[in-house]
Amino acid sequence: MAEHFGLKYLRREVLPTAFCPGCYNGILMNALFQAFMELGIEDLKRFVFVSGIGCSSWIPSPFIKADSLHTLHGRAIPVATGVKLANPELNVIVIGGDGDLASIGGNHLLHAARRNMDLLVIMINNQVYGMTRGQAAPTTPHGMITPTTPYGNPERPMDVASIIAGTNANYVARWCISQYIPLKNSIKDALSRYSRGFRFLEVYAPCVTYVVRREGKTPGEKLKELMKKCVRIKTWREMSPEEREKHVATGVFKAEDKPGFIETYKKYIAQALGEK
Amino acid sequence: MAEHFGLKYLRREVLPTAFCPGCYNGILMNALFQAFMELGIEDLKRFVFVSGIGCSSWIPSPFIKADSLHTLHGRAIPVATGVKLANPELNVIVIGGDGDLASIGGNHLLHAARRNMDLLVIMINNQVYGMTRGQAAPTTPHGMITPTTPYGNPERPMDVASIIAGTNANYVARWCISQYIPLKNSIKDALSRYSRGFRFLEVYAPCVTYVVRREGKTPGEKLKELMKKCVRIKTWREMSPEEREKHVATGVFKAEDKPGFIETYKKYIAQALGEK
Amino acid sequence: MRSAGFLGIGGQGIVFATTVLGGALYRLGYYVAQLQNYGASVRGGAVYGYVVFDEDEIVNPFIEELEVLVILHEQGRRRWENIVRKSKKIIYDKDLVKPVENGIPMSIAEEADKHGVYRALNMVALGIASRILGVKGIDEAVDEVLRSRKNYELNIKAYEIGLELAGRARI
Amino acid sequence: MRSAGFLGIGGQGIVFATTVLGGALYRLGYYVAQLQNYGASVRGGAVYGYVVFDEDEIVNPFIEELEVLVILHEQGRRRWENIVRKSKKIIYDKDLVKPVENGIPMSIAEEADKHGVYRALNMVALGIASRILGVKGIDEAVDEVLRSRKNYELNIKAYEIGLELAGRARI
Amino acid sequence: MVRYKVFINKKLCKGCGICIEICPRNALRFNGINPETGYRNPEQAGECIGCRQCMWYCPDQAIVVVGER
Amino acid sequence: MVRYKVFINKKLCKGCGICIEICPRNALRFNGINPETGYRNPEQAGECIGCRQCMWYCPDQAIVVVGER
Amino acid sequence: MTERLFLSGNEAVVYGALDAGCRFYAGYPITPSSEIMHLMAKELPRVGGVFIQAEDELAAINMIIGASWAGLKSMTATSGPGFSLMQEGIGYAVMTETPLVIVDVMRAGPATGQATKSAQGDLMQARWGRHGDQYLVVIAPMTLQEAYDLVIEAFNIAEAYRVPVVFLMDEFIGHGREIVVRRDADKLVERRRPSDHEPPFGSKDPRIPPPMPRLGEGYYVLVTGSTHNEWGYRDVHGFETHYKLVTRLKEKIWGNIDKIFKYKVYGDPDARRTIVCFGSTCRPAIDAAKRVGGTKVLRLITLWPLDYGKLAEELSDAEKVVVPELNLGQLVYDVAQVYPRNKIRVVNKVGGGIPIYPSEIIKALEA
Amino acid sequence: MTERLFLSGNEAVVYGALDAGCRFYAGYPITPSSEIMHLMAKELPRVGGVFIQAEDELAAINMIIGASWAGLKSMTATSGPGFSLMQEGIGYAVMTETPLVIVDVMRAGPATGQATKSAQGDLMQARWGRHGDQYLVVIAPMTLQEAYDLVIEAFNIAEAYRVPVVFLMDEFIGHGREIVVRRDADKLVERRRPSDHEPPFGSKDPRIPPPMPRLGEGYYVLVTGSTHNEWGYRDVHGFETHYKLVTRLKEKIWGNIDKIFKYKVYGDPDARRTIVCFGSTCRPAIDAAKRVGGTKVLRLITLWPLDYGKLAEELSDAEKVVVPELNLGQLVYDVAQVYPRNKIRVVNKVGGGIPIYPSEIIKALEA
Ligand SMILES: Cc1ncc(C[n+]2csc(CCOP(=O)(O)OP(=O)(O)O)c2C)c(N)n1
Ligand SMILES: Cc1ncc(C[n+]2csc(CCOP(=O)(O)OP(=O)(O)O)c2C)c(N)n1
Ligand code: SF4
Ligand code: SF4
Ligand code: SF4
Ligand code: SF4
Ligand code: SF4
Ligand code: SF4
Ligand SMILES: [Mg+2]
Ligand SMILES: [Mg+2]
Repeated sequence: MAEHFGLKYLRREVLPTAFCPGCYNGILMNALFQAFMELGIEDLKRFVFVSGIGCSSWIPSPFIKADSLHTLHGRAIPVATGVKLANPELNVIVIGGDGDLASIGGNHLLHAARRNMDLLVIMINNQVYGMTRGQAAPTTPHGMITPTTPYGNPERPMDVASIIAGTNANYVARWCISQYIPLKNSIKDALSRYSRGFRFLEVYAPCVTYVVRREGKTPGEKLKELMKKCVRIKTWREMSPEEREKHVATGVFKAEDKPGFIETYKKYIAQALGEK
Repeated sequence: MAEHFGLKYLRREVLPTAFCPGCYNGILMNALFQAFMELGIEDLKRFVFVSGIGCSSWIPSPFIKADSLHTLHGRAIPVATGVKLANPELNVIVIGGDGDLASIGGNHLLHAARRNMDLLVIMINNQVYGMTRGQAAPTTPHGMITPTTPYGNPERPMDVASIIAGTNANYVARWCISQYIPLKNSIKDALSRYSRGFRFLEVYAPCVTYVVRREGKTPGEKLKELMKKCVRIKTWREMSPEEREKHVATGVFKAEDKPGFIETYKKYIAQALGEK
Repeated sequence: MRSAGFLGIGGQGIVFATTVLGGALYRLGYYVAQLQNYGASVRGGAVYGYVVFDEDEIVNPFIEELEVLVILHEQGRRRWENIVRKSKKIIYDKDLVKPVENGIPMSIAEEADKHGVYRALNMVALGIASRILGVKGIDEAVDEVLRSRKNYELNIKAYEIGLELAGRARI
Repeated sequence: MRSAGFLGIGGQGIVFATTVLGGALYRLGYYVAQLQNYGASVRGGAVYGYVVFDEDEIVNPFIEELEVLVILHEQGRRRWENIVRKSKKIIYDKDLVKPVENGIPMSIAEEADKHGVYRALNMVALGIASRILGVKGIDEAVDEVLRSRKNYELNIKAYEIGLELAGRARI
Repeated sequence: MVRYKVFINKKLCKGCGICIEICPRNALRFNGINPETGYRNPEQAGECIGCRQCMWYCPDQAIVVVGER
Repeated sequence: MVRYKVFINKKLCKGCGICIEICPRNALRFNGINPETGYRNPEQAGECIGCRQCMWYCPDQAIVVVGER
Repeated sequence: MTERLFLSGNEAVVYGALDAGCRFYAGYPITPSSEIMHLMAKELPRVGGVFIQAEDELAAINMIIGASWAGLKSMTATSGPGFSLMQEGIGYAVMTETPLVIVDVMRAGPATGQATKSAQGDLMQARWGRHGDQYLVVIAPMTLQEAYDLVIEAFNIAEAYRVPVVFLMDEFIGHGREIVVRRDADKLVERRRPSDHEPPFGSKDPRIPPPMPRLGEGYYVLVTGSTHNEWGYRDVHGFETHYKLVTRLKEKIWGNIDKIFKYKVYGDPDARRTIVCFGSTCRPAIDAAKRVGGTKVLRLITLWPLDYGKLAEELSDAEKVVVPELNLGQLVYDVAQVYPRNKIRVVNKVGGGIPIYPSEIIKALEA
Repeated sequence: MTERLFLSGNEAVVYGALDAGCRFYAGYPITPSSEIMHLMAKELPRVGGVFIQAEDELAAINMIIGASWAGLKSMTATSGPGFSLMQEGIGYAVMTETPLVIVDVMRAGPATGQATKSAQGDLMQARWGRHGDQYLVVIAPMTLQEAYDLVIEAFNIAEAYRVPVVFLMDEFIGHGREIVVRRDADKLVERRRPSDHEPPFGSKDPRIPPPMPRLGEGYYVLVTGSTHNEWGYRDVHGFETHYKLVTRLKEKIWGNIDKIFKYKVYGDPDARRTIVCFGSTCRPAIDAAKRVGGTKVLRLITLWPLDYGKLAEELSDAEKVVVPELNLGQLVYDVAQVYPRNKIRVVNKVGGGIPIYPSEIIKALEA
């Protein structure tokens, strides 16, 4: 029987994944694997995945068949930085949640982006802390009710992609999980055309258990809704403020190919120590 | 004999300050005190100053005659948040260094700004870690030599004011220490016209000991140089990239008067619990 | 000190069943202690929950044998073998659990499905446990607890099916 | 085991003087241990630095009395009173330090200013200490150390003034 | 003309229904509970145009769409 | 006409020289070392136009400029 | 007011805290403590208190420090990984004499370990997790009623001695449910405000905690984590200031050990076989003692400061001592201070959320 | 290569680390450890290593963890406040068996305390600062030569046992200068790579550390701080997996105590008066013993794991024991494990950067 293109990148013995039925994390996995496949990557021997703690952090660990470091909550980026600096030959990819990367790990995200550290970071914005049962995340919509915002979320969500685009990061994009093809292509870009410096992908994918089902929707219904709700940045910019509130701006926020941290660091050392 | 307008806001018994001769921190103090004076603030009984660790963090502690919390390195903002939430009647001002607020404390800065927390935060960008003897800070210019960047700083500096302006913060400005009058006026604004939500002032004031003197300049010479180097945002935007590198964009990045966190939080609770 | 508990996997509502039982006994004035063991429950894994109750204060709720134990899934049985071995009245779902020595096999899930209360399988299990425990006033107390929660109709129906199943089996 | 040290305040270069002395003794082949006590030195506060040296390994560099101690500032003296009390040959700046029992008053800062080496006051102090210690070859060793550092001309001049001052005082 | 067949990996499928809801042709439907996993699995029940939406959006790598001539 | 006098608080002054360098009129100059603090202090040595630059930019609150008629 | 409730331990702690007067909570979600946060989010606004979800645990601990200085009784709750992140902040609270209650609902570590499984592995960390010489108070409840009662006690100690109190629970207590009687607290301690010219960071008798100013009332208080004198002025050089401060901070706690240190004896008080234990593990221990008889159970309520004298006394004629712990051996270090190591039998178990059963303790008693 | 140098302790540590093969450093400035960072920034690129200044200590510790897995011997240095922030990361390194060296140049705490003043207040924290049951190695040099020699030893232990090693210095050692002989290391331990089918997180004999894969070489290694089996697969439910893992991690260290634990006796080995000490404090202790005679100095090099049996043996016929520490009493808890508390004399001093002098120890010896 024909085999799913993703299976060769997975540890079959631990499938199915531990995610809830319908959890969109699995769709991201498809897009990622399809990107690998289309780039002709046969196996992931030279890839290292680093993740923190949270549902999304379980994507690489243990499911993806590659070296993976499942680190502490919020600390994936520094660990990944250490890996990359110690062996710049490796492709280092961070996958994590909005809580992990933007709340407790926000400082590392900001500074890795500022340094233009040679990493690809994929952040699943599922609007909540999935693993700990749906508390508010920095991405939770204003007014939303969660276990920690029983009277409605008084905070405003963080536009993570925009903030990172405001740093020295090379490549920043946001896609909705419903935008499979552009998401997949963007991953390809971030691994090929833009293969150095800091690359950040925000993947908008509401938690099926703590957001979608709480809204009384099925994962499929929500996916179809998202196909309308998520629009390209340009379209979004042309909308009225009220319309904007109801939509998610997606697309590539920034695409540059400046030297990353490692090149710059090496350049300075070579200059000073007289090596060429 | 006539008395300096600042003295009434100071604890005389600990003067002169512990700063190096010529340290620009003292100029910020003048601007701050003049703002208080012009706002008719007689004493600082209802003010609470919160700072972290670093030279700039010593400004309030012990010099300013007010309640002050000299906290841990990087943690001034959460402590200030606790103070403000526990007693919203108090005026809570955070003063700290670029290392303190933007490096180790970067996450708190980001999230307090996102929450539009009702605080005024003044960050001294002196381009280095002054207190620990001049190591690179996130604001250190690219290529600069410091004890931790002996071959030149491979990182690019962080444009802190711009990043904070990209959040939900109400008021964001950057001034150079050489721009005394607009700096003072901006402090006044941040305490009067814009008295709620998150207000952020970046004060560009190179460390006299580890930046200015290392350049072979006196504090006075550097001040005069800064008067030329620091230009208004609009002027800066009109410059060529090379010219921009040589200048600092100053001015008000953002000035809004949205309800701050506290108002919003209370509103949601009142709505839910049926109080009006 | 008396006790009853449930073994199953994440998603079966074991903890809820335990909590309702505990709540009911509390309403009846007993001293009750409830404990459960689970993982990230939405995502599977063995789940175990039980209550101990008494007319006196409970010295120690950490016990190795239960008076009544309802097993809804093989994973639960496997992980808590020692509890299963030592417990007294054991009822297990004969389709989902391997045969248990001295245990009473029943078609719990199947019956639940048949009666359209599969989603409240845990309440069927609760009904069974309840009937076997035979505590005076328990049904009313359970009813009261369930009324304060979501899906009362479904749950109480499932509970009653459980009562009946246990009754039929005359345990 | 022999020893010499300096007391002063931040900005006077006490640590540097100590390090040069230590470095010179190291070059002469001694076992040397150097310790200092300071705050955030650019910003004032008492500073204390000393070296101990010997032909054998140094068991313990934490000592309470120094053979030679040069005091350049009252703040230093006050904070390290117990060291001052126990030390043997004490030279102090008579303008900047209150009279020290059994100490030898000298116009160190004034002389430094007079000779235009005020900025290298610490080297004057080093010269004094050096001369009193009277270790063979120390001047050459100090010279060597200073050559490897910034401001050699100024420093060596100041050092020599110190040597001379101490010589004049015939301590 | 190409004819498309949809294969469901019953070991991996968690019965979330996404594939069924997303299929532009309503080519899939549920097929009772899989006793091994306790989940309902979909099966092909109509004409498939090979758009691969179901495959992409199946979060459990449980779908393969194969075209045959 | 107003005449301006500049007062230096010698206890606070750290001799950084900012006031001297910043004064648009070169109205200030150094005045030897203050034995109490070890710092050189400035003094008024020329006409002052009362612009207050020295006062604002003195980091040690050591300057007061007073206008007299 | 007396109410008989069926609560989880996490819920009991919340009601205890509220009844103790807690009016500020900042925290970050973490299993198995999150329910404390959830209920606080709901209940605090109802009593005029304030709740905030922090961006991480570093923020949480520092927020409650700020709130405490602004005058509110403040609390946070967490579990191992978050507790580790809070250590620096807790040390600051010790140094600045900030009353706080920090609930640590212990789970199996190290690192992420098993997040939903009970353990008692943070005992030593609760005492020693911070740098420098610092002393605070550690208390552990054994039942869910105590989760309620003792958290009130924790607030009282925090306020009375101006010290952070670590409330050491475990997952069994946090997630277990039991009958809890909620009642008007006997006595709530309120922090003392300074009168004129009373220094906020010193007192002649080191055992008397200094009064605590409230921000915004004109005390012009200087709070600093640097070494400071009794008025809060920094002194980063002087030996005397430092030594006086740190010994006072120690003495403030250890000098009041007769008031702070609490333990209880169960079983046969004259027996020569003794079980020493803390937290939820005491319950199977008491059960075991009851079953086999001739056994005394020494149950520590206060885990720090620990009165080694009392412990020695209680164990003075013990012939055998059993120390059961849901960890690899931590309390045993205390027992070994006063009792020969080789006569101690340990029962260590951790992982999978499996408790120590009475049978295992009995086996050790009879070994 | 043998070089006789005049170095500060912070410099000696750097050269020791480089000679041990350290090729990665991440850190954040903090007094009194910053010079280690400065010199690393300069020297590492010269030997093909990598240096990075992290945004904070949380990042620093986690960066070196990543670098260690990528195959480089890695180190960081910090002082109290930074050390407190690193605790969670250190626990992760213990759990994932990541070789690291963490230098803690101790200063006077708690909190910010006195940043430039020496202390020995982080001893207990070095052992117990993290949540859960975790065991690592703690070593303390006494001279600056040892700052060089023992940091090499620290790397060797880290690599041999796949464990983070805390190198506990103090400001006196960090900022002091002394003659240091730099020489070719006798023996450098290099981590063992797994052969086919060798599990990276388990071994039959728990005392044998498992081999460590290097990232990027096709091992498909699963590193996790959650409970995991010998192949790295997470098991957040099972008792057996957890218990086996944590007891192995403990046994890996404590079961090799005969190889890891080191101490030295100075003075009169047969004397019945004994001084027990560690770190820089040993030097005045040895001096004191020399001056008064009839005194044995028991100087601990390894502070964790601590061989209580050996300690007991060495103190078995002691009539008096003196424990001098630059803190309020931490090592004394160890001595009290094996020697009656009431016969121990303590000399505690901290603050102002004032050392314990021989005279003070002599006073205690003769009291
Ligand atoms: C230091 C620390 N604090 C808190 C936790 C508990 N925790 C585990 S996962 C998580 C949040 C996960 O949310 P997110 O990163 O958004 O991932 P998701 O599950 O939503 O994919 C939290 C708070 C932890 N493990 N460590
Ligand atoms: C947790 C922690 N890490 C490091 C330090 C050491 N430290 C003290 S001040 C400082 C940097 C100060 O720089 P900045 O905040 O820019 O203030 P400045 O002195 O430049 O005004 C550092 C790293 C500390 N006190 N605590
Ligand atoms: S809780 Fe949400 S994010 Fe986590 S596995 Fe379930 S659906 Fe996915
Ligand atoms: S080191 Fe720099 S910032 Fe600090 S007091 Fe001196 S001049 Fe000011
Ligand atoms: S989308 Fe996949 S997992 Fe969901 S029902 Fe279809 S085949 Fe099953
Ligand atoms: S490939 Fe397209 S048409 Fe065919 S079943 Fe899948 S979604 Fe439907
Ligand atoms: S007020 Fe202006 S003119 Fe007068 S002295 Fe000051 S700077 Fe010069
Ligand atoms: S600016 Fe102020 S401190 Fe500087 S020299 Fe002038 S008066 Fe003195
Ligand atoms: Mg999330
Ligand atoms: Mg700075």
